[in-house]
Amino acid sequence: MYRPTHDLKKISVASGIALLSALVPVAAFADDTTATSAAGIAADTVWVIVAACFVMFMQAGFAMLEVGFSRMKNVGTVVAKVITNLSVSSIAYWGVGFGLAFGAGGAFAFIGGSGFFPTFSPGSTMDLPAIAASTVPAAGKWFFEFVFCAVSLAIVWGTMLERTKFIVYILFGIPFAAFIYPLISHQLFGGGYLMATLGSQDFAGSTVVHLTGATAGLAGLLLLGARIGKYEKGRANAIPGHNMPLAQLGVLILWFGWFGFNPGSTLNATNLHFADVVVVTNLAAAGGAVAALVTVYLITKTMDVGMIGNGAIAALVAITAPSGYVEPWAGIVIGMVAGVIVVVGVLALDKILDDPVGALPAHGLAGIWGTLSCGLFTTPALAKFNGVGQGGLFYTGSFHQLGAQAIAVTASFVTVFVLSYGLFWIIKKTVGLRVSAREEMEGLDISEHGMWGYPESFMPVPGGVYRPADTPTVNAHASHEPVSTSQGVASA
Amino acid sequence: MYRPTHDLKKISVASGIALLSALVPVAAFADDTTATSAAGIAADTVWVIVAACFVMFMQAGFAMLEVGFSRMKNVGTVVAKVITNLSVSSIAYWGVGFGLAFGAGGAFAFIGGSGFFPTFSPGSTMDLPAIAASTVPAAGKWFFEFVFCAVSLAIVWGTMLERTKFIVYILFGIPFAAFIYPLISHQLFGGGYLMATLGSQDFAGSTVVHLTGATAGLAGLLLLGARIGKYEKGRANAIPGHNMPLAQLGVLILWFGWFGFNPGSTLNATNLHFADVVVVTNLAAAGGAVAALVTVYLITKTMDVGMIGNGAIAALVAITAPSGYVEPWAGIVIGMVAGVIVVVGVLALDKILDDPVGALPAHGLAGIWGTLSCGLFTTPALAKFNGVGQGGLFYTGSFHQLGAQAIAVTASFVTVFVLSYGLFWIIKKTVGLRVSAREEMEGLDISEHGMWGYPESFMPVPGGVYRPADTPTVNAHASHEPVSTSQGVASA
Amino acid sequence: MYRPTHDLKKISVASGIALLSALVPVAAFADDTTATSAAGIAADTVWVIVAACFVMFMQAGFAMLEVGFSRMKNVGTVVAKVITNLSVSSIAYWGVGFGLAFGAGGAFAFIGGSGFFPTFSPGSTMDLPAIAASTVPAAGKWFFEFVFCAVSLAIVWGTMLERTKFIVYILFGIPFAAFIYPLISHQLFGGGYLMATLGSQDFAGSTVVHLTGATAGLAGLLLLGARIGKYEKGRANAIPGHNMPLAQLGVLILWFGWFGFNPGSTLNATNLHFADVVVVTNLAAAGGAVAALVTVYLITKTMDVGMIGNGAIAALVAITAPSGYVEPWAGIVIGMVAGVIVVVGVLALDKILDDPVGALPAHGLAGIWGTLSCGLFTTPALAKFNGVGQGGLFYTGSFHQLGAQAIAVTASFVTVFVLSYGLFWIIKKTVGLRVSAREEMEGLDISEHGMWGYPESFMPVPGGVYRPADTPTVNAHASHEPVSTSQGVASA
Amino acid sequence: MKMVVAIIRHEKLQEVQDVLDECGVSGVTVTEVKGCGAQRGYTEKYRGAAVHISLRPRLKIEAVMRSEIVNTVVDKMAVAARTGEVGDGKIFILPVEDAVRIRTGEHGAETVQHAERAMWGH
Amino acid sequence: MKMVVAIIRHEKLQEVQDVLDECGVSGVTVTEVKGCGAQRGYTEKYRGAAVHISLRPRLKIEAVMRSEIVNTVVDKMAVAARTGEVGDGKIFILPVEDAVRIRTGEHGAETVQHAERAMWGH
Amino acid sequence: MKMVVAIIRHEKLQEVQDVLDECGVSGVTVTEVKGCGAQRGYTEKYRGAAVHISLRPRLKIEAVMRSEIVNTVVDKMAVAARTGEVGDGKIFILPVEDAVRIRTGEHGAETVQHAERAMWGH
Ligand SMILES: Nc1ncnc2c1ncn2[C@@H]1O[C@H](COP(=O)(O)OP(=O)(O)O)[C@@H](O)[C@H]1O
Ligand SMILES: Nc1ncnc2c1ncn2[C@@H]1O[C@H](COP(=O)(O)OP(=O)(O)O)[C@@H](O)[C@H]1O
Ligand SMILES: Nc1ncnc2c1ncn2[C@@H]1O[C@H](COP(=O)(O)OP(=O)(O)O)[C@@H](O)[C@H]1O
Repeated sequence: MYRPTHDLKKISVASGIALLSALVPVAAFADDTTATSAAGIAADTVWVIVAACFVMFMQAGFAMLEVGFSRMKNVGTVVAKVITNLSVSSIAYWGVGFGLAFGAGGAFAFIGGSGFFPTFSPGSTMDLPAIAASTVPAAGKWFFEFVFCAVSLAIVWGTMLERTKFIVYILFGIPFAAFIYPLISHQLFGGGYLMATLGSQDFAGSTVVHLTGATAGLAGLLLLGARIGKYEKGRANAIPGHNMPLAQLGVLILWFGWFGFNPGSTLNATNLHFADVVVVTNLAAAGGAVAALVTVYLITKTMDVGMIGNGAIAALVAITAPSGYVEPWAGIVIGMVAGVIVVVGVLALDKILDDPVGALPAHGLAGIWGTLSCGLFTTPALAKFNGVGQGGLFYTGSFHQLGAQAIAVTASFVTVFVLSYGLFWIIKKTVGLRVSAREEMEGLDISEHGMWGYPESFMPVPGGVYRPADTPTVNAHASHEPVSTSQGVASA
Repeated sequence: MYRPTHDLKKISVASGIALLSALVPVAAFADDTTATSAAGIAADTVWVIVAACFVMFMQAGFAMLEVGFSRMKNVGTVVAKVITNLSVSSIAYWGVGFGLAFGAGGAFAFIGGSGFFPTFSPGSTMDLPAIAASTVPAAGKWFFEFVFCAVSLAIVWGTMLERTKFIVYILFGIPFAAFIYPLISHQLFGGGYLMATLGSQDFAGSTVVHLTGATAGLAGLLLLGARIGKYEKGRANAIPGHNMPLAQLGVLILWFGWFGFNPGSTLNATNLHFADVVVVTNLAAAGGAVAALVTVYLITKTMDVGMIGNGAIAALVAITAPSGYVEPWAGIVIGMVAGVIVVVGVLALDKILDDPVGALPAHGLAGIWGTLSCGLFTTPALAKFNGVGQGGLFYTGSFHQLGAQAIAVTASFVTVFVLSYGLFWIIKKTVGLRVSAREEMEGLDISEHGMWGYPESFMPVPGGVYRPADTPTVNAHASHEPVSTSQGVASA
Repeated sequence: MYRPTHDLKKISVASGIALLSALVPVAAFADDTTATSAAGIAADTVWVIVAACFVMFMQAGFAMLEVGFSRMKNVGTVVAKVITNLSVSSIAYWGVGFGLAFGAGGAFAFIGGSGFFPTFSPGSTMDLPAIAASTVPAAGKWFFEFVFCAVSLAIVWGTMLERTKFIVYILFGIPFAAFIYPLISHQLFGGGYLMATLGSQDFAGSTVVHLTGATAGLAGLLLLGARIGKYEKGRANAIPGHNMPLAQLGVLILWFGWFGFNPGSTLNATNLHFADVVVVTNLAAAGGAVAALVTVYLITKTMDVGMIGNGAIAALVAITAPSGYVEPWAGIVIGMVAGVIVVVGVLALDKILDDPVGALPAHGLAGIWGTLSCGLFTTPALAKFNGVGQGGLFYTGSFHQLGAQAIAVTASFVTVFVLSYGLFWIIKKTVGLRVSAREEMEGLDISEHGMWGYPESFMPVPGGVYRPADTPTVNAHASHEPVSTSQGVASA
Repeated sequence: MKMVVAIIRHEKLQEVQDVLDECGVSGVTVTEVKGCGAQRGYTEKYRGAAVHISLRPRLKIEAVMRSEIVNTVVDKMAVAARTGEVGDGKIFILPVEDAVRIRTGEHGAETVQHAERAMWGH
Repeated sequence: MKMVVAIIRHEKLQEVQDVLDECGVSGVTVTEVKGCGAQRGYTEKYRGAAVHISLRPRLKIEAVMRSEIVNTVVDKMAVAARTGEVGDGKIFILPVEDAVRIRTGEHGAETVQHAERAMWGH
Repeated sequence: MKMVVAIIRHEKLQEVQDVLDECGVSGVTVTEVKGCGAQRGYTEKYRGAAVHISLRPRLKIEAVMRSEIVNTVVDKMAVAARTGEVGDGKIFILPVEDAVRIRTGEHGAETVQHAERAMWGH
């Protein structure tokens, strides 16, 4: 792949400069530097937009992962939920969330206060103190930060599959995207107290995105309860999902998306740091999958397919915070520890909490570990480069950064848990969180959406044709079973 | 896609250099400015190529969407069709289509006339008047425009699933990619009369790509007729697709791909406009999904999973034309209206036209709405920035632009309908459009492709092994049912 | 995400200009040209990183392709394998492989010798002679080269599906990524004898990646043997995969990923060559799918869905080596020939070798053809541009380049075959390559991973709940059938 | 009572259900089956290899009814399920000694008949 | 011997299996079926169109047992499978003339009973 | 006439079909079923939890034939379907009172036999 041309150009550039040391009109430079930085800004923006698109695509990953871990009667609702949540959060975050997270003004240490319902024009900027150094125009910054919000919201529901009323996704999703997520995002991305004053490090959101999502999911789960049949006579039954290939396709899509998630968080291409982040992210994921495989095999003597994927996800979650702060070897270690955590976590939590996809261990525990790990593995050089906090214990011998990380985790967890619990509690008391037992048995697709996600797996004549009902309504008898859709949402 | 700003910059660069030719050795600057703009050109090109790849990936989105909305007996033919169409259109568009759409010369107001069977070398350019302002080399422009052609062709077939002879895809696909699509593309992208003289705006192809595809699909559908069993005793039966998760995976892939589709249509990164387009596109899709969900729930009291996805698609289709011309708030409005249109459209059209995926409302009606919406929402500033047409009714109070949009829609619809109807008519009279009733009952996979798309769902012993036939041919009795493949294509 | 460095640069740029209004100090130029090339380097790096991400995503393509061509009882193990292999190869290639392939020193004509366990910092470089001309920082180069290694490893297993012990993937994957692949990679990418001295051309790895993977797969297959039931009374039975839609989704993902694979191999964006490679790659794939469709229809009178996809893949494999050296028309020809080769190859090889996905023809034969085709179609100009070898027979009339290509193919095939056969032989003699007959009948998902990939397709009560066993172990009777997981891996 | 077991084509289900409903049979149980008979299957191609598939998809209808009505019902079913092409299927009549309605625990013939039509699928 | 054919709800499988096991029945064969009866199905929506589905998923349990125990077993099964709501299903009793254990080739009633409990699913 | 109901392993289908064909049985109906018996299932792991699965996949073969040939056929089937391991399955013989060929409406035993071999699957 030798490219002489390229070399030649560089040489002649050099010579050109040599020659210049004579005497030149400013115009040329003014113009030239404009052009120059225009190209640099373009490169930064292309990278950040592309990275944001990768992150947006993670929605497909979450959809496939959740579909795979659901039963066939509950798959349509999963994809409907993903699209609906992505949509409501887009609007809520555009209107309110982004301004609260990044806008100048407000009680800035606590929350941002400008840039609501923003409008953009080519190259237009906004007053976003914490990310002002990035040359990316405001539109690019908005989109990048939005897709993070959407990921965090997607994580919430992994714990609540197969029994949640559809309306809940909307009622919780809007305030989450408009307020709860931005609150945490402001603290660690947007220039809030934790980041600016305390120096807590969270490069791409182990805490901001993942722990926040998992914490809200925990709050919801506690109020929602387990699926029917999950716990009997004090024992946990297994409720296998229906499709490992799609679930693991989801894992691979997420892994791919993470190359936008972490490296894109540089909000910059010209300083080339994003390339390092790519490597660290990949090595961590690798370590996590391997460690999870070994761990689950040692504990259960079986190579659980789902666990291998959980290991990769947990490692990606864990490396999210340190990805811009640590060296490759540390990435592997952080990932491996996350892989062990997720396996042990799933096995332990399954006995008490019905978390179908294992979101609590993968996004919660691993998110905590990842955030804390900055306090151990951050190199002083990268802390300086990023201008946030300082080196970790293993380099500095000081517990300072570890402390800052612990505070960030605790503060975020408590805040999100309290707010989410309150919000879910209100929803529970008003429209209710959960479908009826009969609807849950029948499956959410038929009861909430009026049609199965896999019609031919349930309908009498696969591939057949269905005649419209003579009577638009269900006959008396049938009302026993399955509850017709109208009832299904009546309470909403 | 004319970008005056970009030109201006290049001019000033030039002038800068001009000035310099006084005191300094030209070589140096020539070289230096080369280096400078080289970076800018590289950034533009990287963006356009990446965007084009996202658009190419939309083929996977269409494949999954159509697979999900087909019955299990007709899924293999869908994916075979997508790959085959992508392939024949690649070659047809390379040989002929691109030159007709963008090549200089020809009766240019009507059609382009050069650049057939192009060859490319590093950084090589072609004479493409309408997109000359873009610094992207000819190869990049070709690929970007080609993937649009492939999307338009993919849209055609949504209306014709589950009963069309495979050969038809090829016989129609080649002339469509070589001539029909380029004709419209030339008018609104390539510098034809509608764009250059009339000033009709279609930033990324609500009309050029989507309405064109849907119109051809309508023509084909009228000649093809409904699937067996769809209409009985004057009533429309439901023929549910088999897989909502894959269908909605398709929607998410398309949503992702649209971030190449619309923002890539700037054919430029350095002016940073593409970042704004990303935001507008995303907000519109969000509005469409939400509006469709609400509309379908209000009308049918059920939250139809497919409709939510259709809403997002319709909104993306609608925002395609205005995406480079409108502000975020307008994007939401345009998307929401599209979401309502698609739901009402599907419910209404299903009574008379058997359109399995709802392509007519999602790409046709929404495409018309989107194109017209420029006449309402285009901001004068962006009209000026893009150098096409002027501001919309809500800003200028003038109906002028709305008129220009209406003419573009009408002209395109009529042209494509007439040409496509004629072409399908010829195919019908010669090889025939439709498989036999028996083949349709048996499913296209087995009758046209010799094997089911999901063998284990149809074969006697799932996971089993199949012995080769003692006799290569089917025995007498069997000929009653399913028609052997050879017959299946005999008429071809 | 605060980036002081970046600010500093901007400030100094500004000041640089300020200063200039006087009479310019060299510093300013240094700074300015830094900025200039900084933008160019950023553009190069963004492109290479994005391209590498596309290539990483090909893992999802291979996963879906193999899932689709496997039976339902063997799908979970496929995705588990893909994730596990991606992981172990990440670590092995980071630790050892990359240094052997590209690191300076060592017996360089034979193997590289530095850069093991590399660490990266923003913009940091390494001594990588063969790819020194690329301005991409070392981290970007590592990641790009790694994803190629991962693709090569993924190809190995296509021939060995549905009967291989899971542990084998790990035991073979590590040395393959650490040594076997790097050996070939060094010869044709890394500056080894074949490339540097002999001038053999392999732009993106028809030989390095694809032939290497397929050759290892052949070695493994010979030692592993066919699936139970494949060959009876000297006749080949058909063992259809279960899911054409997923298999062809895989093909579309791979096609998409190839736009990173070939064009990314320029390791450069500023020279704009990558745009040409995109076009050539796409046209070749198109030619391959069309040729395969025609060929399989002529031979078997049926339009086999899988074969159409195989045709596209084979063409992409074939164009990989010449993609940077040939013109569009040649790309179509090369692709078409590959499409014919793969169909004839599959039909012929199926009689003797049980290769479920057709990896041997698609990656092996097509890889050979593609590498040789450089010797026919390479244009002298592009050979010069790339600085490797010379023009092909059709341009130069000389067989020289064709000879160089033939040597490269032969040397690579022999080397990989010998090493892989030896390695698989050792594994066979120690832990064994193959699961027991009973496990193979039961399926690898249940016997190796303890749970089916599609539980509801096998479990008694779809959508049901499963009570934990009263006794953790299997009762006596059951041991007859299916072998419990512990036994399944006992020998490992 | 008798159990009528009918092997029919998918597309005939509704017609057969209608017959049973008219005749006052209380219900129907439908199973997806594969079958071979006079109509011997067909040859497929998989990656070029000709494959002989002996079994084709059919639906099995099981309906238990009072002995009195069985002959009428069977003849009507045969008409309803007929296309006249090989592969139409078979109907078998098996004796049933007793029937129980699980919901109530009632035994006997009245558990397998109903008064007003159910209008299944309408 | 008799063959007991029961159409039950999915969620009752384990209970029914337990009954059969207790009673010493040697095994059970379970089939996924669809059925309609007094409980007539329900209306669905697909893209807005109301669709009437007459058949709903059920499990068919077939167990062959000695004639002596059949009445007890059937009554116990009915209790085990009952929810009291329409749709609980039916149990039918058919005569069986002989049974063979394939593994051994033995004929007769002892092939369909077992001594110690199998504890299926426990 | 008799209906022979056999529960067999998937891999034995072809052999059993061949036996029936040889014996001149007009056709076969095959159903995918799950079963438990002496062979009690097995333990699986799902995310670490041990799960006991009592039922395993089998094929149910239903073939109606003339009473004269039933004993021969059953014995041959038992041999054809045998592996000797627990789980081979059972064969049951049920009386059939009449059979109808839907295509023609004919009744009686000749509807369930055929003259020349069908060579199903060959
Ligand atoms: N003797 C039999 N026992 C059980 N099922 C049978 C028998 N004969 C036919 N069948 C079933 O009836 C179906 C149709 O029978 P077939 O002989 O193919 O058509 P026809 O009844 O029109 O001659 C077969 O697919 C099979 O499922
Ligand atoms: N006469 C019958 N023959 C065969 N199966 C029947 C018959 N009647 C009912 N069934 C089966 O029993 C199931 C439940 O019966 P149904 O009448 O709906 O409820 P219930 O028995 O509580 O009145 C039906 O879905 C059907 O599968
Ligand atoms: N009494 C029975 N009634 C119905 N089916 C039975 C009965 N006993 C066994 N079976 C079926 O036969 C299959 C194999 O029987 P099993 O007892 O496990 O093996 P074997 O017959 O070799 O002892 C079971 O899975 C079940 O489907």
